[in-house]
Amino acid sequence: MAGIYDLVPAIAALPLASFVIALFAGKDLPKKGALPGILATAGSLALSLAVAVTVFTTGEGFNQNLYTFVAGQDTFSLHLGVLIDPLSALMLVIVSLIATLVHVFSLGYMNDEGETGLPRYYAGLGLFTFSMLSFVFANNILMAFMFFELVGLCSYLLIGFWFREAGPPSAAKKAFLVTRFGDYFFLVGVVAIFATFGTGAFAGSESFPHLAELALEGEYDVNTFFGLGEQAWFTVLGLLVLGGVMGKSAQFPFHTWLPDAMEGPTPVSALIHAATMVAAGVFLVARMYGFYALSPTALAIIALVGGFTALFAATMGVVKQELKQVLAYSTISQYGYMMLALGSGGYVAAVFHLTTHAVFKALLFLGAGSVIIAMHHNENMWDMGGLKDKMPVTYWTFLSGSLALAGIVPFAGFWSKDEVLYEALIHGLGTEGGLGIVLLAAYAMGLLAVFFTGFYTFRMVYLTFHGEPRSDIARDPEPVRWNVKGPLAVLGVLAATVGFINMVPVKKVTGLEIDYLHQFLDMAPEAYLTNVHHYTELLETDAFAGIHAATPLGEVGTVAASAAVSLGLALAGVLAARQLYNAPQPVEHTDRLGRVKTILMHNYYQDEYQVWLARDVTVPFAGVLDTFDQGIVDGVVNGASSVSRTAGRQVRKLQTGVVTNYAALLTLGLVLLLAAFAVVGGWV
Amino acid sequence: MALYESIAFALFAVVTLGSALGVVLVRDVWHSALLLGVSLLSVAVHFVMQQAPFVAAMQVLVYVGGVLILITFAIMLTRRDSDTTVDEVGA
Amino acid sequence: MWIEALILSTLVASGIVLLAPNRYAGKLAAALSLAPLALSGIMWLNYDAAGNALLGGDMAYETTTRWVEFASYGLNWHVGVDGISMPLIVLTTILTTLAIVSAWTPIDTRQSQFYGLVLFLQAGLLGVFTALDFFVWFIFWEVVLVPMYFLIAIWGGPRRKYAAIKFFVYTNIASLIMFVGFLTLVFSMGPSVRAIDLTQVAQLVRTPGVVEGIAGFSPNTVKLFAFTLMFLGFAVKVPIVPFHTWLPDAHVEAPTPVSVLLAGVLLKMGTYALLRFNFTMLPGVVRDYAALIAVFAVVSVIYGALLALAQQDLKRIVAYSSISSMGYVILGLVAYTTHGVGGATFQMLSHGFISGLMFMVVGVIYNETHTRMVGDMSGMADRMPWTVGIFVAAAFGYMGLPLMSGFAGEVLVFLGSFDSTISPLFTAVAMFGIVIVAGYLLWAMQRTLFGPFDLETEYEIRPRPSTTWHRWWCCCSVWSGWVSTLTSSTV
Amino acid sequence: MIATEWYLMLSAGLFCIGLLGILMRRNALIFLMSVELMLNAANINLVAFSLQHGNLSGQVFALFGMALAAAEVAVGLGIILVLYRNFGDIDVTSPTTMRW
Amino acid sequence: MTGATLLELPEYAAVAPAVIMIVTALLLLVIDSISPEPGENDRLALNAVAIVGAVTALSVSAWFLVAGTGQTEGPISLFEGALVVDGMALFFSIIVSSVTVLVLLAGYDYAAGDRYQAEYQTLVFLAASGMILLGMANSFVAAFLSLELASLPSYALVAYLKHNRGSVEAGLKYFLVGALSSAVMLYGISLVYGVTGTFQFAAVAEAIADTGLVGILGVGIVMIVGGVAFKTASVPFHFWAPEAYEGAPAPVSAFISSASKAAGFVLAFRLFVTAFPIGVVEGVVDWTLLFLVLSIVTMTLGNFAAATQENVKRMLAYSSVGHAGYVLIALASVTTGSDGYALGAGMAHLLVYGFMNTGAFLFIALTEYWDVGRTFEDFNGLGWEAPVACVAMTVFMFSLAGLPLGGGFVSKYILFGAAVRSGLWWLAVIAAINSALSLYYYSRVVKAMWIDDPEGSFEIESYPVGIYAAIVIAAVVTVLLLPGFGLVSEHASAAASALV
Repeated sequence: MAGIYDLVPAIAALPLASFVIALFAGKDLPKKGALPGILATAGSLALSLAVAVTVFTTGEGFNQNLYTFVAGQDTFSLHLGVLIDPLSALMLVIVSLIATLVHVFSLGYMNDEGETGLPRYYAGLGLFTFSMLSFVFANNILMAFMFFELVGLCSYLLIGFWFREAGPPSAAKKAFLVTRFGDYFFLVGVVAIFATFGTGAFAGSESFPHLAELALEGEYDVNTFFGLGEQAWFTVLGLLVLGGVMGKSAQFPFHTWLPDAMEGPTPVSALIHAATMVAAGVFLVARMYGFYALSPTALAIIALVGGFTALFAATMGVVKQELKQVLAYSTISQYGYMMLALGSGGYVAAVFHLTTHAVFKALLFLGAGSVIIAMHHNENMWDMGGLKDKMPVTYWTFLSGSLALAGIVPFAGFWSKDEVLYEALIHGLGTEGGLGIVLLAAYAMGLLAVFFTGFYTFRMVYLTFHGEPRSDIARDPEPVRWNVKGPLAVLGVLAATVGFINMVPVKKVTGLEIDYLHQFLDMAPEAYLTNVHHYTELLETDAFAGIHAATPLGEVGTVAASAAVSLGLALAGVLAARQLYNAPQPVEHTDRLGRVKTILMHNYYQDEYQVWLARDVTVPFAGVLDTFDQGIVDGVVNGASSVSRTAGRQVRKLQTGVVTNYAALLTLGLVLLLAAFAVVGGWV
Repeated sequence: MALYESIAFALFAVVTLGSALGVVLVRDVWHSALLLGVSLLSVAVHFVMQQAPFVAAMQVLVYVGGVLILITFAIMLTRRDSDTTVDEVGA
Repeated sequence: MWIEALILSTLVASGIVLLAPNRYAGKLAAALSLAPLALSGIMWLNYDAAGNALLGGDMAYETTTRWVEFASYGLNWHVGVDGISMPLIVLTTILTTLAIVSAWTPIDTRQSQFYGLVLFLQAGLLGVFTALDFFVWFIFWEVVLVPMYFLIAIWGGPRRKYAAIKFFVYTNIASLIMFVGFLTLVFSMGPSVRAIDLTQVAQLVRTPGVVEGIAGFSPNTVKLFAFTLMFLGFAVKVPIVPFHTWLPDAHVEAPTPVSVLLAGVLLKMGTYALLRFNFTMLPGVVRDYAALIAVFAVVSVIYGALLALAQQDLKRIVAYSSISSMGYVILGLVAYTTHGVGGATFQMLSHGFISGLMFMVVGVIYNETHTRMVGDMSGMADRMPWTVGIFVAAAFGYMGLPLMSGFAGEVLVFLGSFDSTISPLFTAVAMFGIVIVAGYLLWAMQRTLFGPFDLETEYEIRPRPSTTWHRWWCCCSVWSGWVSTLTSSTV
Repeated sequence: MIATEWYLMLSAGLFCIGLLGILMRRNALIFLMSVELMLNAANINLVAFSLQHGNLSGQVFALFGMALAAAEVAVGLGIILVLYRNFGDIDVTSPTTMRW
Repeated sequence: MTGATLLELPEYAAVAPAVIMIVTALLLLVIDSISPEPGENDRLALNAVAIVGAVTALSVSAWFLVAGTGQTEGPISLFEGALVVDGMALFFSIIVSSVTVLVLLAGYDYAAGDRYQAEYQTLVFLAASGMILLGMANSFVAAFLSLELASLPSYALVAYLKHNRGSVEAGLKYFLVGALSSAVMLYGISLVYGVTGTFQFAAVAEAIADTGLVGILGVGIVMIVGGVAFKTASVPFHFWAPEAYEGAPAPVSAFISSASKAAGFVLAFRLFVTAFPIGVVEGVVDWTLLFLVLSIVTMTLGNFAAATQENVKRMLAYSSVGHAGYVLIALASVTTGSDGYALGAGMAHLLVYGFMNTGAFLFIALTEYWDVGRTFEDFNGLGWEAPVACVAMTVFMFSLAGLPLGGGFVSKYILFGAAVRSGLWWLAVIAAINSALSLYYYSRVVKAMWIDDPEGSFEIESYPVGIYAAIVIAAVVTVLLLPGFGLVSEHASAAASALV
């Protein structure tokens, strides 16, 4: 059924059209560009669903180059193309769904608030959606990189939307720069991949993951550089690409941009965190998972970075005062889980968590947006309280999202997070050597983060919605309209239910084949080599990753134990929060942390050292270079000129104006010439 | 014959060079001019000795009769009244 | 005769405008510059040549006439276009027209001379990109200096005279050194060369055994020597660090429309010539010393970018970033792979458009605020949204954002140079330029364009309806051409 | 017959004495006279070599040389006279309005 | 008139250019003696005769050159080989007479108030005839005589403004250095005669092939080089040049810096190629090395000294020294069995130089006429007052500097090419650096005229027709020599090839 696949480019083209319309005609449209955006994203959603259904029902995919923009002679060519397999189909649905809801929500958040510059806003959203969708269906890594970068651009434009204030432009700059720094490694990786394999294709027998696999098996020759062996070189490549992933997905130490990015409008935060920019990194690893599965080192680093980020970000979320800040750190933390899953061989788990997270994080951000509308853009949770009764729709949906985030059964987050931890555990136990230890360490950190997640999530819920109102605005919040509540409702329901698509523990316990997501992802056409069992095969080959599963308590026992531990920790966190903050007039308990609080409030001084690197190292260094340039390099040029002039002034002195001197010099010259040539000519 | 010739050459060579040196070295420009005449005339003698009587004649005519007179004239015209003997200071 | 018509129409236009009254000069020049624009457009459309003509590629619109007979040598009027020069010709005609239009507002004295000189400059540039006889080429190469000197020195900023003379003498000395280098190469071939026609010379030089020793040098030494001198000469024009210091001064002092042409087209002369001469004629030397040249390229990229980071003057920032961008071109050339050279060619184009646009936007801002210092203004986006929008677009183009032309050039250069004779480490280091460029452009934008509005100078900002055309220019430049990538990459 | 070498030496001596005068003296007239000595030195050579080579062209050239020397003196004296009129004396080192 | 009919002319008709010059000089004296106190009509008549005479000489030279006189049938040898008329002689005759035409045109206004205009013109013609004869000289006798014929009127011309201290000083210095140089040269000639027994260039070449008196010959050759160096204003015989060019009336400066220099070079070319072929005298005096040294020193000294001048005319004077250094490259680049490339390049450059340098000095004449002052600052803003003349001056300056606004570009670089061709690439590099430096000081004039703001206002009352005409003609020819360089180069290289 090629028909629907021919329309795939339209999924991205529709938001692009809305971008153009909003940019050039948005001013004259009734909702300043919102309507084309909603229509376009809705259209994209419909098409994406149709594509996903087609993939699901037929099990076929689509992998084709559509446009060659550089035709190489005697070398590789560069293409734009489409790859549709279950992974990208799923992601398309998620992205277009969230984008649609964000557009609708923006009506309430932006239009109703009377913001200026709305055409710019909707144009940005349109471009953002377009970039992300194109990124998702990219069939080669160069195209992926291109849209990956464009996503960064859009985030810049949208985070800096309120450019008349000081904060947003700075945050936008930071977001772009930090991710750009990561993208630098990504681009080196892309270039190196092309140089190594001569192709950047993701899927198929000519794709670079497969060629790498063949190369390791000794069936294919590739160029490696710097005298590295193939395995080592592939690890380097993987890590280079990982640089981009860590930048975009805000993994430690590139996470610093993300909390600042809260300066942007809240719907944009929702879009960035749930479905687009941040998700792009993780998606990229999943996209080329066949490549990572070849390198145990890369996997170990991914897992370690993921686990550490999950814990690290969660601890910082504990002390934040602004609603969106908490959510920001939770995002970092949750993407850490996904990385953990990917690193520990849990491909499906990662995608699953990506899916559920998209839903509940979008929900939470939109809910936060709703609260912010109500609070007249005051985001400090200590000024809130008691909103539960004033805005019930927001409260209940927000609660749904919070439960999902905290990982409380049966909300979406529970299922996915549980699977992530489970995968890390069994593979950590089953894998020999350093990788196994790393996975276990990462698992331990992830597990610990569960507690913190539960704690900060419900600290946020209690502070915001429970207790007594702590400010005048909180006592009389601004009402929100359908365009806010609608998206919240949709997402609230989804947050509670979307986890059912892949209830692995239930499957293990009951034996029912209800791991639909797993099956779906495994439906990728064999030729693409992107299906789950191929990945599993690669992971379990000792020559490649060599990851094995071990279930010391039996399959059911292990899954149950794992679920119980993580659920227990989550509940412990929730209860701790309830204990501390579920009071009519909660007080700050952070002081009890002592100096730890200072460190946490300063985010472990991560910003400080990065700013120091930029401002106190790079800029002064550039200043020194500038001095060098002006002084030495330019000095030589100017010096040559002044030397010439000085020489000229000296030469002039020869012409004394006294004719006797002329005669003397003339004679002297003649005598010198005579003497010299007498010697040369041998006259004597 | 050759001996007389040699003696004559030596003699006139001394005269030529000596008077030439005088031209260059004496302070008074008048004396210089006169010594120049001597030098040029002795050169004319050399010309005769080299079997170039016509050239020698021309030498006398052109130099002594023309050039020297011109120079004398110029000395008269450019000589300042105040210092009739010394017209320059130092060499 | 197309090329002759092209150059002649420009020259005639220059003459007419020089004699026109000041009041009409601007409009007249713009109108007259449409003729070469149209001609080059037609040439582009009917263009059926591809590849580097010196390497046996096709050539279009070629004419050859004997010009000078001298001793046993002949100099020919030989012009033609190939895959390398055609895009640059179009770039020149487009940028000239736009520069003329953008000069309407800022240039308010001696207009007829200004526009006349700009058109004269254009004639010289077109000649540089079409001439195929060395001497004819060299004439155009040098003639470009003359109008540029006047344009900077008469209509420039406060230190215009210093900048103009520096540009003038520095680039002139470079040209002469290059000239000696090329002639050494030509004369080392003895009697086999009877015309210093680039196509012939290129063929002969590449034929083994044709280059003989000269002045006691072995053939290989002669080649290396000629290469070095030519490289030095062109390095100044490009400019490659450390021969770049004329550029910031010239760019900063030149009036905006001239900066546009300077950055947009003049810098391309250097890389064009490097490609035509050094890299086409002496690939052996390039191979042997690729690493060294690559060091120059990489240093240009990083050093130029870091210097841009240290600047406070918007125009200086753009000027230094040009050095950085041209470093990529050198990198692509020295890699000497299909993608490398194609990318370098495309980077020339895209840098031409984007830096031109950047200069125009900075010029508009300067025109409105009478300052270019980063510290003197903030929040300009509040008062001049479209200009700022274009600034942002151009800046991102400069940063090499995908779907903008800067990306195509850079990424092709990277792809081409990573897997080539030079170490991939060079490429990897040079690529770090994309981070620094983002750093200083974003920093400058944040300080000047965004945040609360504030202006240190007392000038009022008037509403500017006339920047509308900038929009189209922006689209044209930023998106300039995945299509043309196709052609240029077949080089 | 006197060997040509002797005449060569004589002329060289005369030439050097003329040169010496030019270098030592500042009086324009002495300068002029010294030049005459140098020209005469050349003439001695020409006549001597003419005899040696047995052709007359040397003598002829010597005659031309004389004529030219005379003309040169004439022009020179004219210049010296205007010099005197403008600068008040005929010291060749006094006119230094133009230098460097 | 074709070459065939030309052959019907008697052979001695080939010296017609020089004869026309002399006849015109005499004619002018006659007219002057008829009317010693010239009125306006006489002035017109004088100038008309002078210009017609010079133009006739120019046309005849050009006609001969184009018709192939002394080229197709081999050089025409006259007066027992004392003079020879060939392509090179005619080529330089063209240079000299072109400069003469320009100088006379300018003199129409420049010497307008002068009672002794006829004398001035006569001197110019006599000097010009000497220069033309210098190009034809084929023996030392003729060479020395024409040299003096060219020099003596020049001394008088330089000191022509007898009430102007600068002019007199210049005349004195020119004369004194000139007299010394001619004595040196004559002595050198006498030594060469002593070795060879002949004055005939070709015979000299034959005679020195088997001589043992290398020492005397060597001293003679070096001393003759001294004479040539004086005429061409090359180091170390250049000392007269800055003062003479600065102090002389500007048209005279133009005349001696262009025509006289060219005449010096034509003598050098012919002398060293025919009388002292490098293949023969290499062991005695490697005069290519000699000229190489002189070339480097001359161009460097000239250009560096010019770079720091405040006075425009003096700057031009030094730059003229520098250009002598460039042309010396031609001699330095002559190699055994060379093909006329180097000499042809030198000749072509001298022709172009004749126009651009004359034009530049005539522009100075114009400013002297206007009395605007002599320094760079005095020229500030002149471009907007006298645009035509200043455009012309810009052309001259850039063409002299080697920018392609005029023929100077091509000729200069072909000349540099000659150095490279004979393996002297480093000489070319030195020349290149000098050339770039020259761009600096030439552009100062341009900068002053167009870019700097004037301090006061100019009081320009009239625009003299003659000087303007001369400047414009010079400028147009300079520009046209860029595309039309082929016309020049063909003859130059042919003439040079015929010589070697």
